Amino acid sequence: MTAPVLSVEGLSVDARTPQGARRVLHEVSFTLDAGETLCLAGESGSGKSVTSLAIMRLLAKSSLRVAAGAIKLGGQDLLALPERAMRRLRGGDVAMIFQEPMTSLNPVMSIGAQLTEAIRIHQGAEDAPARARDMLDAVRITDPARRLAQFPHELSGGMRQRVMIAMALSCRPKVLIADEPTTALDVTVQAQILTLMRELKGEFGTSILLITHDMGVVAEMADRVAILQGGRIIEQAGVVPLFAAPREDYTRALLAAVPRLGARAGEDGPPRVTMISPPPPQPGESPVLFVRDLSVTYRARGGWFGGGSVLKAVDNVSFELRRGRTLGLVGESGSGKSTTGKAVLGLIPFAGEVAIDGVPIAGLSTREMRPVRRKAQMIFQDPYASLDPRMSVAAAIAEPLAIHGIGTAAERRELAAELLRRVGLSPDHASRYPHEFSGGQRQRICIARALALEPRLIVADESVAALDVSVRARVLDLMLELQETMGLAYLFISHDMAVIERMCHDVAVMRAGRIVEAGSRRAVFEAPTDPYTRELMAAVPVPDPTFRPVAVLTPG
Amino acid sequence: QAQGGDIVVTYKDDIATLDPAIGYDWQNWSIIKSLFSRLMDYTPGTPDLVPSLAESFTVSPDGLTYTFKLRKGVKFSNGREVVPADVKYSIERAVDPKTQGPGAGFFGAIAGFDDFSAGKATGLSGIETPDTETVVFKLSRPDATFLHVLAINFASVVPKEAVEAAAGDFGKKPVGSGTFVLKDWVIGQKLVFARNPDYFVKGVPHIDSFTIEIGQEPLVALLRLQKGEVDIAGDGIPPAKFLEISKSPDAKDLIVDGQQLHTGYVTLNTKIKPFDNVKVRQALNMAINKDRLVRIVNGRATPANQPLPPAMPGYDTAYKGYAYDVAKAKALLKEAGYADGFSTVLYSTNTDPQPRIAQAIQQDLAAVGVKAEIKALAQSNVIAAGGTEGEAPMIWSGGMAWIADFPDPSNFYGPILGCAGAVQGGWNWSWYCNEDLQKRAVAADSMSDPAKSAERIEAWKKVFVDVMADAPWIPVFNERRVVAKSKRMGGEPNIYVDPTRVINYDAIFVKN
Amino acid sequence: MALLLARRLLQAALILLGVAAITFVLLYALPADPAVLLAGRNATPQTVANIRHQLGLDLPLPVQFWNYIVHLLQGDLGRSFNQKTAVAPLILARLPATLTLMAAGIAIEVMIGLTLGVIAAVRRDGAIDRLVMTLSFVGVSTPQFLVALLLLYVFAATLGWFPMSGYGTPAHLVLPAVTLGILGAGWYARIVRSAMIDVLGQDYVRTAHAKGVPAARVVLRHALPNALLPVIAMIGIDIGQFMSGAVVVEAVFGWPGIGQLAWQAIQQVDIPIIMGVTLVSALAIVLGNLLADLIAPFIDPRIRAG
Amino acid sequence: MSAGSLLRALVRRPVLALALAIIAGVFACALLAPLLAPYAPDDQIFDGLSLDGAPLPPSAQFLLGTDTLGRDLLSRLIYGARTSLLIGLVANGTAVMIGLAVGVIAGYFSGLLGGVLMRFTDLMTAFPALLLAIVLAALLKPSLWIVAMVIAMVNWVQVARIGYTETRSLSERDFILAERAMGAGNLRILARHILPHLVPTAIVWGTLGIATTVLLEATLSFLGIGVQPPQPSWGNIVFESQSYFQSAPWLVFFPGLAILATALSFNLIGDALRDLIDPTQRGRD
Ligand SMILES: Nc1ncnc2c1ncn2[C@@H]1O[C@H](COP(=O)(O)OP(=O)(O)OP(=O)(O)O)[C@@H](O)[C@H]1O
Ligand SMILES: Nc1ncnc2c1ncn2[C@@H]1O[C@H](COP(=O)(O)OP(=O)(O)OP(=O)(O)O)[C@@H](O)[C@H]1O
Ligand SMILES: [Mg+2]
Ligand SMILES: [Mg+2]
Ligand code: NI
Repeated sequence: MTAPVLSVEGLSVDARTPQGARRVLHEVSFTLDAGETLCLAGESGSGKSVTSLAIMRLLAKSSLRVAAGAIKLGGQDLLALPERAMRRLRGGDVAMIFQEPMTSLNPVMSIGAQLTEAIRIHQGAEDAPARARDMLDAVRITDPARRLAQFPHELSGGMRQRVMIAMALSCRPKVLIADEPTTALDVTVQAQILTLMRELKGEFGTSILLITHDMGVVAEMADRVAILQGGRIIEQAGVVPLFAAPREDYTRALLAAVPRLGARAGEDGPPRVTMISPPPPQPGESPVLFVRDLSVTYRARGGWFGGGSVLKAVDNVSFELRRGRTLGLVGESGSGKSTTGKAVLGLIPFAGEVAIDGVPIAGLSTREMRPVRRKAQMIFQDPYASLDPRMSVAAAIAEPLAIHGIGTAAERRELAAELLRRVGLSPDHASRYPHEFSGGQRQRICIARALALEPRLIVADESVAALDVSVRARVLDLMLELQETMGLAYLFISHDMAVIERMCHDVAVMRAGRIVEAGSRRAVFEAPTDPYTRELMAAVPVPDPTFRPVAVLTPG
Repeated sequence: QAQGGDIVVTYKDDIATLDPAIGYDWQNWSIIKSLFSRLMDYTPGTPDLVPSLAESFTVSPDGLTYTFKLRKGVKFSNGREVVPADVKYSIERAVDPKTQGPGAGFFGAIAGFDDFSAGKATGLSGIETPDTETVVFKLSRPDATFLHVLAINFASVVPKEAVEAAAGDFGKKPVGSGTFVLKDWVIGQKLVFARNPDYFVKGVPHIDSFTIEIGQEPLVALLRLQKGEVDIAGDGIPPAKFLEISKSPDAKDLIVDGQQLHTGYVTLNTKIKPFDNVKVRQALNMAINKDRLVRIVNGRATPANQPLPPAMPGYDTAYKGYAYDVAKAKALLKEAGYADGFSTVLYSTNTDPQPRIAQAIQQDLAAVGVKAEIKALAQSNVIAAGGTEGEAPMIWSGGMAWIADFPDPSNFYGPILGCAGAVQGGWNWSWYCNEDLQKRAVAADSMSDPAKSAERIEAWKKVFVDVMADAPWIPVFNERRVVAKSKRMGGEPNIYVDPTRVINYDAIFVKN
Repeated sequence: MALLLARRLLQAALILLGVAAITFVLLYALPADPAVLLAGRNATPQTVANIRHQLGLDLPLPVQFWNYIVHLLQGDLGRSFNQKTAVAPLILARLPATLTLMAAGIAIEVMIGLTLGVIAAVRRDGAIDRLVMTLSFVGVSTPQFLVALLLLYVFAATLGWFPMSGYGTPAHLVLPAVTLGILGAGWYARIVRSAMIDVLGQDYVRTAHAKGVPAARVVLRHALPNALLPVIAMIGIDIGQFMSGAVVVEAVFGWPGIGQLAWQAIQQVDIPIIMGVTLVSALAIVLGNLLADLIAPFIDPRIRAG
Repeated sequence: MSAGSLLRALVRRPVLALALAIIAGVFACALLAPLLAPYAPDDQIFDGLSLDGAPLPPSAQFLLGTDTLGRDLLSRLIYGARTSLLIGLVANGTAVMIGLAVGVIAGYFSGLLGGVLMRFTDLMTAFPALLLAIVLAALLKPSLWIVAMVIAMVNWVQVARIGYTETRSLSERDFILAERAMGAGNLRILARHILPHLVPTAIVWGTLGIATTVLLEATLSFLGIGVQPPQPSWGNIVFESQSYFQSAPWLVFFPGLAILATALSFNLIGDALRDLIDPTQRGRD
């Protein structure tokens, strides 16, 4: 075996806090060999990004500091280099791609300017524009000559990430660090980008340090894996052995929590998590949610005199949802899932027919809506954003009761404590504020709040997307349990096919505001008829390294 | 006296207009004097009337007909000769309501005035031009001040064709037959005046040109004057600089100090309680420490005890007025039923030093138990308050005070103490109207026979002394005008503080 | 784009109309009667009435306003009560002076403010940053008239480096422009700093660093253009500040601009001039905002598309 | 963040500590003026003027000298602190209240009402502020309260803009949507969930604005339309004496310094408060 291209030895990083230094990386060591892909995996906050930034020497000077260790690139210790020399290496020998393609490109510089800049700096080449065009070609961007003159906002997310890759590879770096390069992208686009990276690795002979929290991506991309937890590398192994026989409990838990698409193949509905038997469907009962020909149009805001363009975000959507059942709404970003969710609760103006528990809500005033609101609640994607940061947890949970004037203050407090217990939190937490909780706990608080009015319908919009896999599994189980005990109906919005598979009885696939395919989950997942649904299913990474898809490349 | 020289004069505010029928502030007053000529004028530095555009004149024994012979060969700066019709035109223009001139009222004695100003006639029937060198004025009543009236700016002679050519902008494009001609006017910056080579008196004026620079803070102007960049600081010496300059070694060369026809006074509104009570008014007259006020203006004034300034004919040197006496003032107030004093409001303009003087007055009033709240407002607002019945109990007149239009005591009575001024929008801010005195004033003004001049002055003297018995004013002081000029400027003080024209551009000169 | 421009122009016109209406109502509620002031001390009530009639002051207020607007649309700002001449030429004659002053002041504030703001942002939380920020606060906390008087006293009266007052040469411009610039520079330094700090924390700046772009180039080429947007949005507000500052500064330095004109007019209740100056200032502010809207697309391609 | 830790954080920076001390001093002057001032503020002391009427320079008898009416400058400055602070607090408090009300209503009800309010705010932005103040001050015969109201009328615009933007972004936040999903009415959302979030903004503008207000009062006084004499305010003290900056520099220097120091201190504190209680800096971790 040849010497490693990159080796990190005993890297420790301290964060400066008002309370003094706090160590966020503890003696992290690993090596990256030529032509190898090493995945750095771990949950949020485990230190993945800090590691990668430390290698690039781009840690925020004011708050983070390397305390000990060495980072060797081809025998040179990067940490000892003067800034000037380090700058020559950056983008030349080590290049980096970041998580957010939307914000990682300079909005006021053309694609061409940004691409050629890297080439000029490191190679001073006169033919930079030509090389830039070649690079765009290499990352499969159509019509590269035109793209060079365009600006980032004129490109889609996937195209931007391709540009980032082109930029990173333009100087043929020995090492490419990719920090969650596909997390912000739709699954279909993610699949394309991952494939592209695999191909380019061969073409350019680059070693890749890939950072991700998605074990599916790990399985698909990695040669070797290093698992980070709390700033320490707890396990390092080849990808196949790691998935087959994880050594550490934590790794095992991580792997177990990953929802696998197809895990529930051949079964109807979600798994049972309690002893309670599902309520028998009552024939005459009206659906909890009835939607027919729902359309929502957004009007782009334009000055004083109206104007502006009109966007049909939801287009003639119809479905119904019965007691104790879950309808999954899937689709790529911007397909109108959230808009549908808000419209059925009457939170935005819509056209068409919506009835909650038999009551048509079109045209109701705030006052008239109030009784309906008791029956239908919503849980949002970001548990932090949906809690008023200035309200204690108890107050937040009691808020819906207060709004509807239910009970005395003391009774409400009691009920809030009860609800906290119900979602698995200690009632002692009641007087704390949202920022004192972790993401998973916050989402539980949101659920408790949604339950306070004992609703019949809950719209859950990407309710677990922001959570780490292990936490996510627990929250999903909680939701299932509540469904079984209370007979709740969920409208479950997600772009994550595996989660949908686990949660839903029925599924509707949305694309550009329309439902392209709907039916029982089993029917849709096991025998998709719409080509888009099929593409969606195929794009989901499988958390199994022995099963690597042979992707069909579709140019961006 | 030396001839030649170009001098620089500064002012803070814009020159509003140079139209003699309209211009009526102390800034353009002296400039208009020099741009135009009138039938009558004054010997520089004195209140003595002399014929100017007129070669000679006669007055009929009944005082109702004035006949003037024009000087021959006088030319407007546009080259045309001045003829009697120009005189008639100019005065009719000043009276014509369409002109919106502020001086129309001065010509009230000319026959046909009422019809013309009411729009019932197209001209003044009382002005006749029988031939190419004669102008005859027919008056509807005797007016002892009529010759003065013909010397004020509103009587300046202008060429009709130039007025019409300017199409309403004559004030910016003046054409006259005075000592100077307007050469250049850069709006907001400067005006350049050059001597009129064709002026009908040889050797007048003395300087070749003067440039008026606008927008100069008085303080800055003074600093520049000390450096020799400016020759006359038109706005005078601000209080802040006065002591410094007057004590400096070259004060003698820089400062000219002259009497002006001006009195600073406090009006006591006779229509507002408790000033309707003469005892209260008299008491307040005794409450003011005028010596201290004079000190606050750095001694640039002399305490006053009557409306007329000392330089004005009719000033009564024997009259002693109300002496400063706090005890007596309190006693009088007690007599009037205000033993505990009262609260009132004292208006003043808001430019230094007026608010300070008002505050000093306020302190003196407090000493006799009168609590006066001060309202220091923009001048226009004070004038508005004064002219509104029942609005302003007391007004300190500083900054807006009466400066005589012409050196005759009648000018100090009608608008500011007479019944005619005690109307909405009038200038009689005491709202004082004594019918008896009013009759005596009219009678005095009818004594137009020059022979009776002394008798007339005596009559006026008594009127003003009797006014003081009613005490509608507190005369405070007679301010001297202090002008700062550069060392090279020559001439007696009285041509820098000319009683009839402030700065006499015709008479000042540059020393060699 | 053309449509956007047309809409913005219409908006601007409506704002100007609103400003005109408010000023009009305010001014005609003033206690001072211009006719009385014009008529002078010897005037008979008849004369005052005549003048009031001729100025149209005896008409009902809405009629007066209507007349005013009609004339305004013909570019006629009316005639000055006091100077007895058309207002428009008076303002036009003084406008170059104010514009020169404003241009110089803006140049100074932008130069100083931009430089200091960028330096402070780059050296964030360091000694230089503290110093710059404290200085900028001193700048915005010092009363303008005090700065004016101080500069006048030190550099003109005592040292004699600059003329004390007047207009014409570049030397005359220095002190008033600096007076105006100091205040603005303080604001700009703060705005630029916070915008820069914001931008420097953006992902694309990190991308640039990761490409190996030299630090100076990252700041000037990558970060600065992005930080300029909020600065440009300030133009309109800035012009408003200048118009207010001009009243004080022009008075102290004898600068023959419209600030001085306005001040004189206020003293004399010369309503047409006050109206005119207010409208011209409002126009300047509105144009400034318009300018900001027009410049922004050149800097930010995202707006260009919209 | 507790008040105590806030105070500690403020005090850690020496410049801020100084600013706090200055403000405390100014407040002390305002509250205890009768105790602190050696003379009555409007007492025109006979010995306070030289024989030819000039103000006296600082001396043992008059620590900061006398003004042009022979009044003790120190006493006037101490009493002036009262006026200036009062105007600062009242004018600015009013401005912040009006501004927030307009901004919040316009931001929350983005329909016709909001549109109209914001257009009105636009209009006021286009109005040259000082000119407006001057016209208003001329219109309403000046007194302390009128001056305060005039300043409020001019200063609320900026607060309204900030309040508007913040309310807009708050209204788009999920927890507001959540409130609506729960059935909360507008009033409740405004009062319980929007306004509390604007408190930091109000505090920051409350302090930053005092600086502007003190300056504006001084400028109005400089133009002669501020607080009426003989009531001293720092602005009108400078105004009365501005032309003496050469012959009696102390008359301009000391009040100028008072204005500068106070404005600077309020600015520094407001800025530090903004850093410390800016909602974007909070929570999340
Ligand atoms: N600039 C910083 N200042 C202080 N602490 C920091 C800073 N950046 C990161 N940290 C801390 O370092 C730890 C590791 O953060 P890091 O960003 O590397 O996590 P991560 O594994 O990339 O998580 P994620 O999956 O959410 O991106 C966290 O506890 C975080 O709070
Ligand atoms: N408030 C809004 N104003 C205008 N357009 C909007 C608004 N909200 C959403 N849209 C547009 O409506 C379309 C549907 O958006 P929606 O948020 O429903 O998508 P989504 O399926 O929830 O996507 P994601 O998975 O990214 O959450 C998108 O094109 C979006 O840009
Ligand atoms: Mg990360
Ligand atoms: Mg969504
Ligand atoms: Ni007309």
